[in-house]
This record gives sequence, structure tokens and C-alpha cells, in this order.
Amino acid sequence: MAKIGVFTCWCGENIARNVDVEAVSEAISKLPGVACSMDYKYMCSEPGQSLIASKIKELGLTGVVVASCSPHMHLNTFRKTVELAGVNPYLVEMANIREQCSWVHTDKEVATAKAIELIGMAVAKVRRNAALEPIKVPVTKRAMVIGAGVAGIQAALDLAAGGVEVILVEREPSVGGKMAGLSETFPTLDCSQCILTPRMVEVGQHPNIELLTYSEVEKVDGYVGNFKVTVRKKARYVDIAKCTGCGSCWNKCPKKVPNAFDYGLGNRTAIYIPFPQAVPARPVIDADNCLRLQSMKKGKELCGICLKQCGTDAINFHDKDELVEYEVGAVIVATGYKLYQITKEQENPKLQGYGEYGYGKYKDVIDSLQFERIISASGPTGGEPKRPSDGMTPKTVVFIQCTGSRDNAKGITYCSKICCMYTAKHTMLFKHKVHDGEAHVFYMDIRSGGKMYDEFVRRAIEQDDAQYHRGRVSKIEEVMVDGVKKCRCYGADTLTGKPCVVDADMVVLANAMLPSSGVTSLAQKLSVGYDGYGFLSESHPKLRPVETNAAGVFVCGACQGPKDIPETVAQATAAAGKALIMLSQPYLTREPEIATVDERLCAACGACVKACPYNAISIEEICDRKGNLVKMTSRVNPGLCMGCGTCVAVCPSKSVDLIGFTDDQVYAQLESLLD
Amino acid sequence: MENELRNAIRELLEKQEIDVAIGYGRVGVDGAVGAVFVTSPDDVEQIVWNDECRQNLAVHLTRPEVKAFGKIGIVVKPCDARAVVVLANEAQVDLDLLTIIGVVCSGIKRAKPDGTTADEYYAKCETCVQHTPQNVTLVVGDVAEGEALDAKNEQNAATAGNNAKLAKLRAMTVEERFAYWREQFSRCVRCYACRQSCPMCYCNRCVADKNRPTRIDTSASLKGNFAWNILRAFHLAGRCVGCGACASACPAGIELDLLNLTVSDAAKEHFGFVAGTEFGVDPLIGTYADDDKEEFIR
Amino acid sequence: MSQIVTLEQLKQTLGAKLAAGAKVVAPVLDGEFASFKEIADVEQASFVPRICMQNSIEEFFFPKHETIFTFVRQGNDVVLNDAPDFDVEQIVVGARPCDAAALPVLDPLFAWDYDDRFYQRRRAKSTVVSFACTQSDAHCFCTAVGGSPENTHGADAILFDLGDGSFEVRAITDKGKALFDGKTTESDKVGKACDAPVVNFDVWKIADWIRANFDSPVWEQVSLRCVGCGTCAYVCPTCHCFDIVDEGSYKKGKRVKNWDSCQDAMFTMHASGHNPRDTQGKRQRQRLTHKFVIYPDKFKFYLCTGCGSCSRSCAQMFGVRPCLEALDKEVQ
Amino acid sequence: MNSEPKNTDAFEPKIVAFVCNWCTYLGADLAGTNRLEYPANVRIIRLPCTGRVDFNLIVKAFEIGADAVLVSGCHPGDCHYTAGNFHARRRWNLFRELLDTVGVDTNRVYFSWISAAEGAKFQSLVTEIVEKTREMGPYEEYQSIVAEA
Amino acid sequence: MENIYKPDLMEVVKVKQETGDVKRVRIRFKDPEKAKQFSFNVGQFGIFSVFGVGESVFNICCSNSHQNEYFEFCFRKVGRVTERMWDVEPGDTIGFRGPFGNSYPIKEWEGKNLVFVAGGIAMPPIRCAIQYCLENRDKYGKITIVYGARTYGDLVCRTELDEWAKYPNVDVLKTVDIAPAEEIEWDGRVDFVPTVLKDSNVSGENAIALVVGPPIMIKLSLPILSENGFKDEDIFTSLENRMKCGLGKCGRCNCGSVYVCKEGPVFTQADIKNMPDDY
Repeated sequence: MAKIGVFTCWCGENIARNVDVEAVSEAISKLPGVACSMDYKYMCSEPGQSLIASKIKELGLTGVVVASCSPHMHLNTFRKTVELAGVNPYLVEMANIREQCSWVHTDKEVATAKAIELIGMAVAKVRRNAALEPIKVPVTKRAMVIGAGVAGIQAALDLAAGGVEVILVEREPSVGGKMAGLSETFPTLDCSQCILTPRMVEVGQHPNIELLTYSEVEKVDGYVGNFKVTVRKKARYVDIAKCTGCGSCWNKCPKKVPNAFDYGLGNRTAIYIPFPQAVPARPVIDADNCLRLQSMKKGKELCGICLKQCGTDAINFHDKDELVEYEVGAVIVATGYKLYQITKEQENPKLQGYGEYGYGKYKDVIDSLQFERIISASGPTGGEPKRPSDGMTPKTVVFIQCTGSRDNAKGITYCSKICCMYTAKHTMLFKHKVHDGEAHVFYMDIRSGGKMYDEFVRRAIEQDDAQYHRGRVSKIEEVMVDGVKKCRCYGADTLTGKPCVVDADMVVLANAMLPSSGVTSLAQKLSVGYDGYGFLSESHPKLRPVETNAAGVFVCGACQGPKDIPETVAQATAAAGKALIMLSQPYLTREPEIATVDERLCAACGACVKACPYNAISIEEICDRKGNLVKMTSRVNPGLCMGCGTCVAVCPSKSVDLIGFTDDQVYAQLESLLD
Repeated sequence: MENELRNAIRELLEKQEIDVAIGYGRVGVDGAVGAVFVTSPDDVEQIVWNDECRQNLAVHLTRPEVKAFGKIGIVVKPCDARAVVVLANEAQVDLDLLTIIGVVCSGIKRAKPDGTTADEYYAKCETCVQHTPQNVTLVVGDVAEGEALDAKNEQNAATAGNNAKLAKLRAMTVEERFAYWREQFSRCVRCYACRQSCPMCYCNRCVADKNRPTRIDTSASLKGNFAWNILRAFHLAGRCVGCGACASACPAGIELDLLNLTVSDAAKEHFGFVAGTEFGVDPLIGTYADDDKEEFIR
Repeated sequence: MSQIVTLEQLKQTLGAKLAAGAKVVAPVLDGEFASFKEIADVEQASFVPRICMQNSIEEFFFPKHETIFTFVRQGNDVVLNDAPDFDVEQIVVGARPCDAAALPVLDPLFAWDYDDRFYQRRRAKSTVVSFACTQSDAHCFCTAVGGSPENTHGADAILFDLGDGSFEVRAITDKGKALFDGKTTESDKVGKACDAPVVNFDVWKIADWIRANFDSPVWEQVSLRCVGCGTCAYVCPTCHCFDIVDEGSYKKGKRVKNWDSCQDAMFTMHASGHNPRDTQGKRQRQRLTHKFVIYPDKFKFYLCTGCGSCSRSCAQMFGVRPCLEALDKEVQ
Repeated sequence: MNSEPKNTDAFEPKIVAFVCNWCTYLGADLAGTNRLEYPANVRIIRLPCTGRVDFNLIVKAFEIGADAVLVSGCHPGDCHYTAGNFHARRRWNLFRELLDTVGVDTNRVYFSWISAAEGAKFQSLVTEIVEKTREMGPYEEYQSIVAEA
Repeated sequence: MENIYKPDLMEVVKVKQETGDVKRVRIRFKDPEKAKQFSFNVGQFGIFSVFGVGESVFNICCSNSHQNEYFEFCFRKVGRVTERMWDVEPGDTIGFRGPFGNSYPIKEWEGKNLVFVAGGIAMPPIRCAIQYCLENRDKYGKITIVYGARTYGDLVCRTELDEWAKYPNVDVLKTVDIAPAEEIEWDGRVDFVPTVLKDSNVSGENAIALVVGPPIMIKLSLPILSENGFKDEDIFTSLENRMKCGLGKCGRCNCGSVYVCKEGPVFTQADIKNMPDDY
């Protein structure tokens, strides 16, 4: 029955020391179906592989078992060996008699007996193996990048430069992301917008890039190489083809609301561009605040000033959301981050907030991104450091690091990675503008690993005289001192062991970084994993840092974990590179060890559809030649299935099986253990 | 109430809202109650309702012979109604073609081995706290009476009927339990009557009939019988509604309802899951929660 | 003059057989369920004539599963070992007349051109002692197929319950005589069975109707409530369809003969997926045809003794008698 | 059947382990790489994911004479396939109850999360399982139903 | 007493893959005594088994001229047993029970013209008769073989067809439903079997027809044969009911009162008309 060749490796002394390889080989040769049983010093070596190949040719072997190390080590090696000798690569099984036998059992008799059983199991399994061909999936040579912050911009430009069409989706009215709102960047203190703006313009103009701002991903169908992504283009009420971006509308708009781009520190109008360098430099009407749109709901037509102002007839109050489907081969997720809002009410029940800092209650307690705007030349104060409550130039500013980060008790467990650096930057920027000011920093540790980073922090301390206190602030109170409102920070300096109370004019909190809102629902649409905080999971932390477990979906930037701009850009380029590699293939090959449904017997109950982590299974109709419905069935999409086998276990009628790990194969392995 | 039921069915047939009504009638030896399939309003007098209406008629809904009728009206007891919900949730019945006629049930008397009616309710009825059918198209009978029975049973549900048997079983040592089921399963003849009378056993081919590989030995030996009965119990995890059709069909008198109850109980205890209470619910197996119990995992 | 055996004497007789290494099968009561079981001690048995039994005596002649042979694979070779022969004496006591009557019905089948030694060895080694019926119920219809409450067909001896702790023994065969030889006393009491159950259909006519109405829609109609559970076949004293399967591993295992039921959809399923009997109507038709047409054509017996076990145990209140009655309406 | 009481000193338990390819299998490999010795009684069946392990495999393991069964995979959140182990965990909850009900000793069925980094955990768990099973003795109860014709 | 369910041990002598999923296996008795005593008639079937997997029923597909040396059967890989049977290699041991059933009344056909009509995997049940008749060529009149399959790759005994055509007075009409790829040299028809049969114009005069194949092929072929003058008694077929024991005991193969395993598998069209449609 079948002709199986078994090749047992000595691995030098690694296996042979504790396993009597010759005895094993002899015992295995007696198993039914074993046509030859050989042993050799190093099976993975060139002569070892030649031995296998020659036996295949000599005996016409129908299956091969290599008893040596872990399949994680050499399964691919031996698959190639047999393939070159004319046997299907999936007709090889390995028996792991090194890692799981000779290295862990020192009693030679026991280890030898175990090795024989392990090989017997592999022989039993390989007898049930089927010849398989890799699955070929066609590829759509177009990519989608979700999020147009610095990561998305970088990835899109790299892909476009590689000749791939890119759909760049951004939910805000402009590209640019968080970086567009930053003042200067560490450790060089060069202007953030000066670096970014040219890239933003390039994205807007690149012939290979289709820019979809004010748009969100609604639905994702399909699979690697063949995604169908439906994008919701939100109603902008401004026809950006007609609009020239002249500004007469937003200059005349009577309705003023806080500008989210300035984190509420400045105002904008209801029809607005978020910031002057926006790309596209076309306004959008904020429907919630527009007097006209609000009145239309009540059947009236108030205001309409912008309509009158517009010389190109670009305003359309009857604009509606539009759903557009795009076919893309790869998706890069670059949705970035948000700051942890530390007020007491938290969405995540594990987080308790930091009510004791009075954030949201005391106007002069702000977060780091707000400080960026205050200190930015294009910010609401024109770059003049003024505190929000009364516009006074703060003389004493307290910076509190690790607000929320590294707090197992009630905050977030991880380090947000960039706060040490930007706080040092903040102290410098502050001192550069307020020469007689005092910058106090409360910190837990200073983490400044990186090129020129530690030097940068030392500069803040040594040259710009920032006062670093190693300790936490337990509470902030608003007090009046000599008629001036102060934020009294009750801190401690653990180095001196003394309490340290500072009356600050302003407090800047280095709030922890969280993935931006909505990322988990996006991740679910894409079948990408995420951690307890919503950071997307890469496929392997070291070896596959930008891939995800959803084939064809890549991640970069802060949506994957806290990181600074250089790292973000590097990762974005990496993601684009990986996507380019994928899209450069004429078709994708995928492992054929996937689930398969016996469609004749499937009752289409849908349990597998619910269980599949990859949405790879769908309910389909089976029709006869005339098109009449015969029955319903589940069907596995070979382009999506990753071969986990969860569907096999949940199938009530065992109508699904996992090729390569079928019940038949597992049963054969088990039965081989019967004495 | 029987008349109320007949009238309801007559009306449905007359208005052609249904092509067939599956109900209970005196069809067996000596007028024993079994399923009748009434297609004409003139025949509704065949339909009866009493405490001998044992069968779970939902078992017929997935049979091709029955589906061929078209629009079906089915008489269901409250426990059977839950079976219809599970079938709908598993896409086995088309609710558009189904009129679910729920009857308020005050308990069903079990059959003696010779097929006659015992003067005793089924054990499942003693713990039943749902005498009024839920998720049905229409309800026949006195809902208030049903609710009164619910309230009455709620008081002793924990210590009566199958729950009492279950408690007894749990009080045994693990060896005693093994011996208990060993004796029970030794009687199994592998006729698969349990499967055939179960509404949830609609698989196109049962695992027991699949032979690549043979997952369950076909012989009525202890090995095969053990595998069959426990794999079937697991097959019903999160699906069994506790109607007891399997136990009443078993010619060997194996306490299959008790076996299934242990799994349903676990589903309820660990996951708060009760099968067939709601349309549109995802299956218990095939979904998960982040905080599923795991203290037994090393 | 009749021969009488008291309950005690009966127990002693069987006890002696047990002590001599014989297998004794007798009705055993477990709660309200009575079934035929092999007993280790006469006290386990219940010597009361009953018509409602959970099983028939058939399984002691044709077990529900039986090993045909075992095999061991040795390299490319295979070694087969015959299952051991049944070689102990077996006494089946307390059979219903309709149980015992099934044996002569089955005999010609298991001897048809090929002798099934498994059945025949057990048959040769067994003595069947039946109880004349003391009651009948609405399921009984032995009279329709040539039986009666005191039918001795297939029995080696029949016992009539005298209601006073003793039985009148009527030995039918030498085996029966031998069993009770010297164990009985003479008496003038004569046992009497209950009245024969009344049936108002004619199986002969129905069989003719079946012969002529293979394609009748009536089959689907009458069997609509049947869910194909097959209980009828498993409790039937005459149903004998079986399956042959291999069990065990690739290296060693056995081939077994298992009871099967024509009510199972898989029964006639071809490997190609084609199934000539794809509905319950067709499967019920086969069952009835086999019992009342095919078998009599071949072996001159109805494959039914009218015991009523099928309808008694049917959860859907179906079975042979209800089916015959429904067909009788078509005959009329 | 062997009616003589077995010599428990000589009893070597047969343990079947169904492990996932990405965590526990690699954990077992790591135990090897680190030369962490443990008893040789475990026979590992490598599957892609614990999500693949259905109840019938556990039953089959006992049928072929396993004295104990281990099912082990990635820690929650670490599943190579995102959620296979969560699905597995839900089923295990129910397996256990059912096995307990029918009198299969749940001390003979182990579930664990062992990551690719936890070679030592694999070593200690296997050692513990073998020792405990050795104490409990061969699973004669289940074998008796398998042996019965 | 003999154990009628126990098979004889057979050694696999030769395995030939006929199509993508059909193999032909030649076997011989391991016990030389049994080989000497063995005989069968063309048209009979056997029950073949892979130990540990199970039994399957196949026709003996060769003539009985070498019955004491070897015989052959053909199978298609469709189920548990056949999937494992697929793996057998020369030297392996399999089980055999038989021969069972009736056979073609091939002696009675002497002197007559013969028409063999087969479709797909149904070639093997006819092959035995063809082989027999060709081996005894002078005893039979004109032989017409109409054989078709869905595709070129599904033709069983493809090379043999050409060998048969070389015999005197033998017409081999082969056809496929789907035209073969261009690189395949195909000298047969692209049509359905009944059409080819109709075009062949075979006469029922002093002739016997043997028709085996899928139900639809048989259904369409029968009226053509009738039109051409074949009487029902002269049209033979071989039924393939599901069987287990082959001994008339297991109760599976009944077709009305006919036990196909004992009274079949060979029936004339006249027999079949008297049997209920239960196959």
C-alpha cells in the first residue's frame, strides 16, 4: 500500500547521541507501506538530499518522511528536495526527533522507542497526504492607503513612485494628520509644516494618487489581491472641482465654532478649511453648525451667505454622502493616533482617567498637542505663548510626563515613547520664547534612545535650564496667588525625597498615545487583529513588522503602536515596499493547506461563516445546469482562507475539512499509536 | 382550546396562508396521538390538542417531503417553538413560508413502554417555566394559565424533574457516573432514532454515516456507543432546546435528555446562552467572548 | 393430563443450566422496561408472560453486532483469524410466541445457498421456551399472519402460566422435552392462552395491493409522519438486514456484521450519491414489501409475526399495523 | 483483557497532545533547543491552531488508549489566526462539562496556553501531567469500553 | 462450517491506471489450492476488500480464460474503500469473496451478432464479455462495440479499444461528449452514445445487445435498439444495486422480489420490465 520512503537523520551527534538511529531505521522498515528506510549523518546536507532524491527515482516513492529536526526548521527544505525529484512537495512529512525527542530525553532506550512512534505517526499521516498545488490568486495592481497623515502620505508617495495607482483615503477635510499641527520637531527643531507641506502638495498632484478627503472606509469585501473597498465620501457641500479656494465664503461665514485642528483653542467658521496649507485647499461645510443646513431641516432657508459669495457656483446645500467601490490589491492602514483624554469619564472601563489634574476643568491645564498649537507660528496665538484662560504669557510652566502612560493601576500599561522627547522640545521652545520663564518637568524616567536624542534632552536641561523633577504630580489645584490665577502642582522629587510644589501659570500634560478612534471597527472590516487598546497587530513583531494576519493588509505609523515621525516614515516606506513586492507579482501564490467544504453534504447552517476569523467563508447557491437552485452551501474563498481550521471544529456535520490536517490524517496518526 | 386551534388552522387554510398544517391527530394504534398533515379546511377536525401531544413536530420542517408542501403551518408547544427558532437561526427553514402556531401547554404526559399514556408528566415538564410559546406567529390557549404554571414551576424547578436527576448525577463520583452511563450506553442499538426524531439533526449526512474517516464506530459496541452518544450531545451544544424527542424515541430508554441537559446547563451557566429564545442569534459554537471562562486552562 | 412445572422448579432447572455453563436468556425487568437479557442468576429474571418487550429474542441468534474475523497486517501480508464459534448451550426462556415464531421464518434465509454459520450455530445450540400469551393489546396482530397467543412455531417448549406460581409445560421438540425431562409433575390443570387479537384486515389482499401499487402516491401519504428512525426494525424479531464494516486501524482490526435498517437513508445510497430510495415513503414501501411480498415469494413466510413491537415503540405512533390498516383502506 | 493488576511501577502513561503550530509546538521546540528534559510519554499532533481541535479528536485519543490528553495553543490575543484559540476555549468549557458528566475524569484532560517562548512551561506541564497520570494509573475504564466487543 | 463472510487473501499482481480516477487491478489467490479450484463465469461480480477499510462490490472485468492464474477488476475512486484501494501496489494483499451472481448466457449467444453499448465507468462489466467473445471470435457473428465517456480522459480501456478493432468483423465506435484538446489525436466521434448507436444502424436480427451505463444513456439507448428490431429478451444489462453480503442475506439489494446479488446482476430488458423501479 503506497511506497513510502523514510529518511532518518543523525544530525551529527545531535540525534544519534540519544536515539539509536540504526535501530529506528530498522524498525521503521518493517512498517506496512514503507518501501525504504534509510539513515544518514546529515539529511539536510547536499548528499542527504541527494539520497532522498535518488531513492524517489529508484523506487518510485509515493510519499516521503524525513525524521530529523522540527518542521519549522527544514520542512521547506525537504519539500523542495522532493519536488526537484518529481514528487509533490506536500507528500512530505517530518517527524521531529531532535527538538522533541533526542534533545529532551537522555535515556537512549526511551528516546529510541519514542522516535519510532513519532516516525510511525508521520508514516501514517503521509499515507493520507494528497498532492497539492499552490493556489494562484490574481492581483489588482492598485493600492489603498487609509489615513493621510505623514505615514499615509509617505506610503502613498512611495507606492505611486513605484508605478502603482493609489487611493488615499482621509476622513478629515485635508491631508496632513497630526504632524500638520505640530510646531517644530525633535531633535532638529526644524519646522514641522516646512517638512510636510511639500509632501502634502505632492500627494494632491501626483497622477498616480487619487485623493479622497473627508471620506471613510465603509465596507471591505474580497481578499488579498482582490479587495473591494467601499468608501463613503461624506457630503462636503462644496464642489471641489468648481471651487477655486478663494476664501470669500469662509471669510464671510457668520457662524464661528471652535477649531478642532487647534484642539479647541481657536475658532473657525462653519464653512472652513482646517488650516491654511490644507490639501486640497477647498473648504467643507460643517453641517452640524451651518445655519443654512440646520434651517433646511426645519424647512426654512436661512443665511446662505457663502452661496451668495461664491463666484463659481461651487456651493451645493443638497450634497449627499456618496458610496464608491474601489478594487484594490493591497491596503495600507495608517490611521495614526489620538491623545488619551484623561477626564474622568472613560469609554474603556479599564481606564479611570486623571480627574485630579483638572484637565478640562482648569483652562490652563492643557495637553501636549494643544501646546504644540500654542507654540506654533501658524497657531491660534500666532506662535506667541499665551495661556488659554486669560491670554497671559505664562512665566512658569509645568510639564507632566507619563500622564496615563506606564500606569498599571489606572492608566495605560505601555510607554508612549515620544513624550520624553517632545517634552524636552516643549521646554526648549518655551524658553526660547519666554527667556525668563521657568520650565518644570515632572518625569518618571527619561527615555531618549535614538540618534541625537539624549543629546537633545541634555541640551534642554543644561543649556535651556529646564528643571527636571523625578516624581509624579499627585494633584493640581487652581489657586489665586497675588491676584493671579495659578495651577498649583503638588509634586514630589524622589531624588531629593522632598515634596515639590510648583505654582504654574500653565500645565502641559504629556498624555498617553492611543490609536485614533474608530480604528477597531476598521480593523474588523479588514479582519486585522488588534490589542486591548486598539493598536493593530503586526504579523510578527520582528520578522513581519508591517504585515498583518490579514493577507494583503499592511500597517504603518502610530496605528500599530506609539512611535515618532522618523520611525513612522520608515515603517510607511517599509509597508509601501511590501505592498509593491506583492503587487509586482503576476499572481499571488498561497499555501494550499486550507479549508474545503464538501458542498454536497453541507447544510449551510452558517456556523463556519460566523467562526471564520478571515470572513473567508460565505453561503452560496448551487444550481443545476438549468439554473434552478439545488441547495445552499458554504464555500471557502481560497484567496482568503489562512488555514486555521476553526471552521472544521465548529461544523456540526463535519462537512468541512482542513487540507493537510484532515480528520482522516489526524485519525491515522492517532491510530498508529495503537499498540 | 382544541376548537380554538382547529378554527385557527381552518382559517389559515381557507385564506391559503398555508398549504399544509402539521398538527397532532389520533393516528396511531388505539387513537394514539401523532403527527397529521392537514391540507384541506374540511379535515381540520382531525387535529387534536391534549396532554398526549408528545412529538416535536419541528422535526418535519427540514424533511424534503414536507418542504415540498410549500407554505407550512406548524403546531408547536413552547419547547418545540424554540426548536423552530434554532432552525431559523441556522437557515434551515424559511420563515416567510412558515406560520408558527403556538399552543399554551400545561405539560405533556409521558408514554409507557407499550405506547399507552402514563399518568405522569414528562420530567422536563416538571421543570418547565415556559408554558406559553414565544416567537410564534400566533398563540392559541390561555396565556394567563400558562404564566401561572410558569410561576408555580419556578419555585421547584431546581429540585424537580430532570434537574433533580442531574443533581443526583452530579453528586456521584466520577467513576460512578462512568458506570452509570456505561450501563445506559450498553443498551444502545445504534438505531439512530434519537437523531431521526431530533429537529436539530438535519445534517445531510450524519457524522455517524461518514466514513472518511470513521469517526464513530458503527457497531453497537460500547466504544461506538460511547462515541456516538457523547459526540451527539456535543453536536447539540447550544442547539438543543430540551424537547426530549430523542429520549422518547429511544427504544432502549437511554436518558438522552439528561445528557443533553448537562451541555445546555453548561452553556447557560458559562455563557448565559439558551438555545432558541430569540431569532437572529449567532450560534454558541462559532462565536466567542473575550472573557469566556478559562480558569481551568493552564 | 398435563405436565406442570412450578416457578421454583423452573428456576432450579435454569439455575442448573447456568451452573453447567449454559447461557440463559430471560425477561429482565428494569423499572417499567422489560427486555430479554442474558442472566447470571435466575433471580434476575422475571417469569411473567409479557407482550411489551424492549427487544426480541432475535439478538441472541443474530446479535446486533458480531465479529466475522480479525486481521493483522504484517508487512505486505495479512493474517486473518476466524471469530470463535458459538459453542455453549443457550436457553432462551420466556419468549413471546411471536418471538419464537420468527426463528423458523429466518432459518431459510440464513441457509439460502450459503449457510451463515454464525446464525446456525446459535440456532443449533439453543433451546427456546416460550410463554403463551395471557393478554393481547391493540398492537398485537399475530392472527393476521398465521400466529396466535399459543403459537408453538419456533418454540421447543411452551409454558402456560397457571396463575398459581406454576406453568403447564408443553414440550414441542426433543430439545424442549430434554430440558424439562424429570422436572415436571403431572396434573389435571390445563393452561389457556388469552383470546386471539382481533384484526379486521386481510394481509393477503394487502400484499396483492402492494404488488400492484409500487408507484402509488399512497406510500408517501401514509408514511408522512414517519421520521425514519428505524426503531421498528431494531425491535422487530424478524428484521435481519445487516451491514458489513471494518473497524480498527490500518495495522489490525476486525470485520463486523452490524444490524442495519432499511429506514436509514444511507441504506441504499450508492457511492455515486444516487439513492433509489430517497424518500421515507419509498423506504416504508420497501419495509412493507419485504415483509409481505418479497419474503413470502422467496421463503413462503411473511417476514412478520404480528408481535406489534414496532408500533408499541414508535414515537411517531406508526409501525406495521397502522401502516397495514392504512393500506387496507386503499384495498377497500 | 488483562485481569491481573498492572504493575504501576512499570506503567508508562500514553499522553496525546494536540498543539498549535505557532505557539505550543514552537514552545516544545524551544524546550528542545534549551535541552529541558521531560518524560518521553507525550505524542504531539501538530495542527495549525487549537481552533482546529474538535471534541471528536479528544474522544478518538481516548479510544486509541491515551491515558491523558493535552490540548495547548497560543495565549489569548496571541493566536496566529487572531481568534482560533478563543473559539477553542469556548468549546473546551463545554467539552469539560460533558466529559465530567459522562464520567470521563477531567484530570485526564488538560488545556493550556503555552507560547513559543515558554519552553520551560512546556517542560514543567508535561512533567506534571505525566506524573499525575502515572499516579492515577492507566485509564482502564475507558479501555474497558474500547475492549468490549 | 465455513465462514461465508471471510474473504480469500489475494495478491495484487498488476495495477493499471485507466483514467484519472479509474484503476484496473489484476489479482491472484495467495493459496495455490484455491487458485486451482477457482472458476467464474463472465458477468459475475466479486466483493473486494482492503483490510481495515472495508468491502466493495465490483464486476470481474476479464474473461475467464486465465481464471486459475489471475483475474481482474476495475474501480473508480469515489468512496472510502476505493480511495484506499487506489493505493494498492503489486505485492499487496487484498481480500476477495466470490464469484457471486448470475452471468451472461454467453454460450447461448454463439452464432449471433453482438452489440455492446457502454458508457463511462460501465466499460468493465462489459469488458469481460467482449474479451471472451474475441477470444472465441469464430463462434460469434459481427461484433459492434459502442463506447463513450464524458471526456477523452474518462475513457476506460482506451488502448484496448484499438486492439479490439483489429479483430475481424469488429466495429469499435468510440465517442466522447466533450471534444478533446487539439493536441490529442482523436479518431472517434464527439457525440452522445445513443446518437452513435442510432447512426450505427445495428440490426436486431439474430443479435444480442448488452447495454451498461448511466441511467440516462440506457434510457435513450433502449428505444433505438427496439426500433432496430431487438427484442426485450435479447437486450441484456448488468444492474449495480448497493450490496453488502453478496449472499442474499443482508437485505439491501432487493428490487421487488429479486435479490440482485443472487438473481442478478445480469437481467434482460424483459426481466427489468417486470421489476419495480427500485435501482
